[in-house]
Amino acid sequence: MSLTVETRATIGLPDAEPLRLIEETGTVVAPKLRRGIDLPGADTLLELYRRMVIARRWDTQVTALTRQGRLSTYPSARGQEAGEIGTVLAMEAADWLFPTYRDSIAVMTRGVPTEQILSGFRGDWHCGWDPQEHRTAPQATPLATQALHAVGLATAARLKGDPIAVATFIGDGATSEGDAHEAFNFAGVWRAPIVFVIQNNQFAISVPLSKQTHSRMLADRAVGYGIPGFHVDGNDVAAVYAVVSAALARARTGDGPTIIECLTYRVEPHTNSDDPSRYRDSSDVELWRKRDPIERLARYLESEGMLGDELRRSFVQEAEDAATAMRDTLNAEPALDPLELFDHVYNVERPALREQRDALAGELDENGSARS
Amino acid sequence: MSLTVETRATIGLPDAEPLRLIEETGTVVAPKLRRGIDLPGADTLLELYRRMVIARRWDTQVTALTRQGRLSTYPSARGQEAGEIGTVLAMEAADWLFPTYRDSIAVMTRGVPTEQILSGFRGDWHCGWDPQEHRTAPQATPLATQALHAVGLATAARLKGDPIAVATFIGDGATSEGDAHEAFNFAGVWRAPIVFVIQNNQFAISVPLSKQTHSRMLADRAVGYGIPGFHVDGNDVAAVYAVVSAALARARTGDGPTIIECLTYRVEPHTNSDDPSRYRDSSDVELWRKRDPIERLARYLESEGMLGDELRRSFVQEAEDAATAMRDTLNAEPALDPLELFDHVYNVERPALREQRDALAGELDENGSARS
Amino acid sequence: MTTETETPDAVRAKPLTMAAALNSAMRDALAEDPNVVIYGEDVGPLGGVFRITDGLTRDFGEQRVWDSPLAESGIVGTAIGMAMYGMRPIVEMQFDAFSYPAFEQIVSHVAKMRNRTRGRVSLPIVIRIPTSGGIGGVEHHSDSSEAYWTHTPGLTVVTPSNPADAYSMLREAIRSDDPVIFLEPKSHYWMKESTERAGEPLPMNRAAVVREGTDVTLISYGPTVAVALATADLAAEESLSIEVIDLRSLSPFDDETVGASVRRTGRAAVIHEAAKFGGYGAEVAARITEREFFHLAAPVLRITGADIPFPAPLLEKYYLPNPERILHALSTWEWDD
Amino acid sequence: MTTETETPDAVRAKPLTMAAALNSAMRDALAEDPNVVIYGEDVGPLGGVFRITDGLTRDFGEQRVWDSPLAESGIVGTAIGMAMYGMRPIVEMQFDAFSYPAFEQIVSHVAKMRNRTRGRVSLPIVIRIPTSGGIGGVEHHSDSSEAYWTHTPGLTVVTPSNPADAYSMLREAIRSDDPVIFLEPKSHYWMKESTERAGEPLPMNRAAVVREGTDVTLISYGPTVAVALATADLAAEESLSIEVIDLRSLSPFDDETVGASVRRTGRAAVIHEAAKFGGYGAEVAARITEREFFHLAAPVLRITGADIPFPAPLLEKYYLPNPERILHALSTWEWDD
Ligand SMILES: Cc1ncc(C[n+]2csc(CCOP(=O)(O)OP(=O)(O)O)c2C)c(N)n1
Ligand SMILES: Cc1ncc(C[n+]2csc(CCOP(=O)(O)OP(=O)(O)O)c2C)c(N)n1
Ligand SMILES: [Mg+2]
Ligand SMILES: [Mg+2]
Repeated sequence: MSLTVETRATIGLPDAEPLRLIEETGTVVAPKLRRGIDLPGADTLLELYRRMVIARRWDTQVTALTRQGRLSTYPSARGQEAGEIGTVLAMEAADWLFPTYRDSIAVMTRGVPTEQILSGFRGDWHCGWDPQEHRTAPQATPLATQALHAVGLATAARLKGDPIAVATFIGDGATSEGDAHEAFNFAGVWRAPIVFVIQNNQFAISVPLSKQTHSRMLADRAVGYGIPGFHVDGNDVAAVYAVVSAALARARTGDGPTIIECLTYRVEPHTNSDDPSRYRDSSDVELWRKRDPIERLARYLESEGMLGDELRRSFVQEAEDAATAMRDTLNAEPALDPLELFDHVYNVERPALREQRDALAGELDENGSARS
Repeated sequence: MSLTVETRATIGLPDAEPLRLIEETGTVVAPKLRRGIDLPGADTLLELYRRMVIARRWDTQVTALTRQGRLSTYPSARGQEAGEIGTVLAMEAADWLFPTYRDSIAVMTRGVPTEQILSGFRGDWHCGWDPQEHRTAPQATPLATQALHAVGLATAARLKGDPIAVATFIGDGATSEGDAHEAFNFAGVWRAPIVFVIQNNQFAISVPLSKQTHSRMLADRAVGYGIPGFHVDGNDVAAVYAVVSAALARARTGDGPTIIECLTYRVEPHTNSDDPSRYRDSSDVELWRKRDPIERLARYLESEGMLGDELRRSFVQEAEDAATAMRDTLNAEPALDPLELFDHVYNVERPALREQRDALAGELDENGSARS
Repeated sequence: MTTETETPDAVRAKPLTMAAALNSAMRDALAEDPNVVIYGEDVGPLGGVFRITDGLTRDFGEQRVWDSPLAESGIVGTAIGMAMYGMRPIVEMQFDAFSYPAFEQIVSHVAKMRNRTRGRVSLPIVIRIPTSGGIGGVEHHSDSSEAYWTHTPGLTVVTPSNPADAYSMLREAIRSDDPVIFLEPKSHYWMKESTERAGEPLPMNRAAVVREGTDVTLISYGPTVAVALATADLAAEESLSIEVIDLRSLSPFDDETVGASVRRTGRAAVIHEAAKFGGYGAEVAARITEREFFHLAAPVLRITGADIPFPAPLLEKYYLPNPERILHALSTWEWDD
Repeated sequence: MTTETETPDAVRAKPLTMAAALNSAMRDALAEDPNVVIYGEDVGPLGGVFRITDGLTRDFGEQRVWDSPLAESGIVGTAIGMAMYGMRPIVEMQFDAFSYPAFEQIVSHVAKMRNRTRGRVSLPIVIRIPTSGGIGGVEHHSDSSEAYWTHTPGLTVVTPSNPADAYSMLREAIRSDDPVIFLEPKSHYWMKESTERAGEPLPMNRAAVVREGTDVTLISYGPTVAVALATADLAAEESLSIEVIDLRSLSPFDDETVGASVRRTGRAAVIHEAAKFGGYGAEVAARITEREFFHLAAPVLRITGADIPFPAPLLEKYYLPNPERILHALSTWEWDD
């Protein structure tokens, strides 16, 4: 498949109807409605399914642990697995991911260990993993800021001649920030090898998309930057995977950025401290819960005879094991060293900061505080 | 005429070819190429011409005075008169204008006295006029910031039920700022009665549009906000006037915002301290000097027998008189009271600030400085 | 919270949380002045992430209280235009760190418009910011931004430490023709107390002596007032008499009240959560020293957050000033008298 | 300016303007390290509005030095990503006030990335900002933003006052693995002097005693160093011996050099252009007082801009600190010794 839009002169508006490869019923969309985009192969689809099952279980487990007070907060991505997993599996190891607070399951699927991902939500350190090792930036909280980091890194790679690409997630609400615009625009001018995946889950905390923008859809922004824009069914992991793969391939070969809007829904509260009953109908939520991306793919795989009870059970077991391991990890008290607070602010030691560190060390000694 | 785009679902991309009503040769564009937009009436065209002549002379005079050191800086709008005057004459007295540093001739055409306009460039006070009196905001320096003020004021008027509209100028370079995006987006959601006039003079100081954005044209941004966008020949004052008038009328009747890109060229240096030879070919400048908006309209008016030598001379004389008056004003030393520096920071007096004022008063008395 | 507008007296007679007091202040202002409008992220049906605007959209309608797009520069920038047209907008920044995208609009316009226009255009805008830590917030949710705003001429910066002040100060801020940065100590939102105070409430530009003492003047504001009071309690056990000042107004600074106290005690310390270097406490220390040098028996001390980014939740207790740390700092003074 | 890369020694032997010294520093860094890139508004063919990057695009190509779109948050935000991929970006903000749109990126990311990632991701970014007034700039062109940056943990903030320092400090800033806010006093760009200095250049984190004296320590930085020196000249006529310190580094602060001087003189004053309230001088005054209280014969004075927005060009002379005003301030001290 190819995303054939090459020059800005020929870029038009995306189709209003989001691209779908597999219907909700699990049947494949007719080839002529697939806009030249092929269904990913069987192995890929199975792997997408497996990873979504694991991610769902993981997310459910974290949510449960949060309710038990093990984490101070956790923004769930339940129901958004297609966008998250479809994007990450489309990436290569050398590619870079720039996630937000919402994208823990994407980071998990990138291979970052659980306790490192949840470090920030549990509260032992802001970012728990080594971004260089996993080619995965810290989960950004200040909205849309990470999109610019992503463009910068992508541009650096291009300047160095490295054939890698970058993917970044951005929420529907975050697209209203000035930084989102600047990121799209810089990416366009600099032909940055980047794919912007807009996770349009239709809410920014309590604010519905209709109060966020008057645009027909967010993918309509792309044309204003001379960038191809795509509108994808964000609950169809096959479509997400196919379009993101193609966009990443374009990026790696120097054809520049792509904006992909995944239309989905935030079925959970914004975080555990949110109260969605104040601002939306639970009937909408129920509707979208039924549009579950995992079940949709399962229906297809089953109908094609690719997924039987046994395989399904083995995936569930795998997910269960991962969840148990994670629970054990999180139930262990994190090792905390208050003095580490002073260690990473600068590369060069500052005497005045040293004084502050020593003062804290004195307090800790006085209190006989346990330090690891 | 009407700008018939009513719902965002039907908004498409603007024509690549900018709308033109009068050709460079002075002939009228054939009706079928006018996209349903009528030529303004004879009186209007003559008034547009007269005000452009006055504005050009005024601008030339200020530039000359700047060279003589009477002003610390002055950004000329020479060659951009069609966008400036076309917009301002399309406005009603109750409408509000939000100009930038580049738009002194627009402010002048709004009726603000010369010495009040030039206050900031001469350096006696940042903004010399009463914005409320002239319904004209201070000329904004921080790029794109004023577009948000304009949206806010327009929305306030809408909330109060006042049938007014707001126009704001924004440079091509300034459209890259986050604030430009936020202004477009807020205006769209809030259905603000506002017209954004993008003065695309193809340069942001030394940076050409091609390094500013990869978009086909800036008006392509509009669709991403569900706002109608227009691409207009910014050297055709008839087209600017007609489109801005229609957009303001839409705004006043509650149909929301419009983005209008005027394609023009900055024939002068950015300001008197700029050196364009470092970054552009003078042959381009010559080309655009020949596309003079005033001469274009004159050719039309003459060919229609609406403008003879005598009338032309009378306009020139009027412009000359205004320029002379302005020179006299600017040659007079401005009245400066250093203590006024402390008068306007807050409504409520602050004792500590009073101390600082008294200290300066003491210094001035000691030096016997003349104070007005 | 009733849906009726209550009189200030009624409000002040009941024990209220600070959240409810702030809500009442906005409710009363909305009822009183049709030019008051409120908008920001999630301030509508949700009532804000801290529920401070709870019920206001329901009771005053979407034309008065509404959810804006998610863009802080846009929120503040449009508020400027609204104020130019006679509105009195109250906008909310969800947390200090999320006011930073609006920094240019606040510093280059909100603060400067009146001066720029020679007093012709005032901007009666209130920018509400839930400030500081103490709630175990994840990164970016616990900043204290006061030093940025107080260094910016043209801004009025105030912060209440209790429900009664929250009500009266927010009312006054909304009535002010100058723009006000209104810092709400988020750790105190659920602090409940009678908002009844004897007499007229203190104007928002005045500091309050919230506990009298003779040996030390402890200067605090917002979330550190409670810490200062706890310190004074502890000190009393050791026969050290601490006078506690709640600044209330950070800009302007109430030199009169603070100066009078310091001249009595001869010793002063200032407490805040923000980093020490270039923090608000530097101004407090510098100006007390300038004005009262020969009354000072010892240097003005600053007990503040460390010069590091605000820590992750499980570590914030090592960062925030606490009574023990404050008393220890005071003990470093020479106490030869 | 030759198109060849010159050795630091050759550069430093010639009388250069500060503009040329800065240009040389970038030129040498570009030649030395392929990871150094420069971008910003108008820094390409125009060479920046102050021509500090003159000729660099021509000599190093558009892949190393280029014009970016006009968006400061975008410029700083992308620099973060570049630095994460091993680049050493130098970006220019055209004036202090135009760095404010980048405030969030600077404060929430540039300053915090290394700490956030437990030291795993350093950001070797230099943010060059032409700072302060004195050139008759129109509104927004004369701000002094140092107090905002120096209060932000994680940033290194330096400012040279002369061409030699401009060269050596910018070189060091570019080599630094920590992000540096590099404030260039724009009124000094055309200051010309021999950049030859005896010995090794001072590291950028050290203050310099630029004139010795015995009675008063006058602390200055960037554009006010020249004012301090002129004050010392004037004072000498009245037999007042002023020691002048050029801080060079605003964060970190060189307590050692400043403390040693103050302990000798017993009196200190600090000068800056920015507004006084919460200005950088507050930190200087507060920390000197904390550390040297019993050596101080008088309170530390601050001679600064007033607490008002920076004035229009014709009025700036009434705002900026000058030698007469400084001497007058010093005369308000009690001089009973
Ligand atoms: C600059 C900034 N402003 C405000 C916030 C507070 N905030 C956190 S999440 C959120 C809503 C974001 O919505 P969206 O972008 O749609 O992402 P989602 O949470 O739906 O994944 C808000 C307002 C923030 N993190 N950063
Ligand atoms: C926020 C901000 N950044 C930078 C500048 C410096 N600056 C002044 S004018 C200008 C170029 C603006 O170009 P454009 O928007 O096209 O307007 P024009 O000058 O062509 O009318 C720049 C970079 C500024 N005024 N504000
Ligand atoms: Mg969302
Ligand atoms: Mg331009």
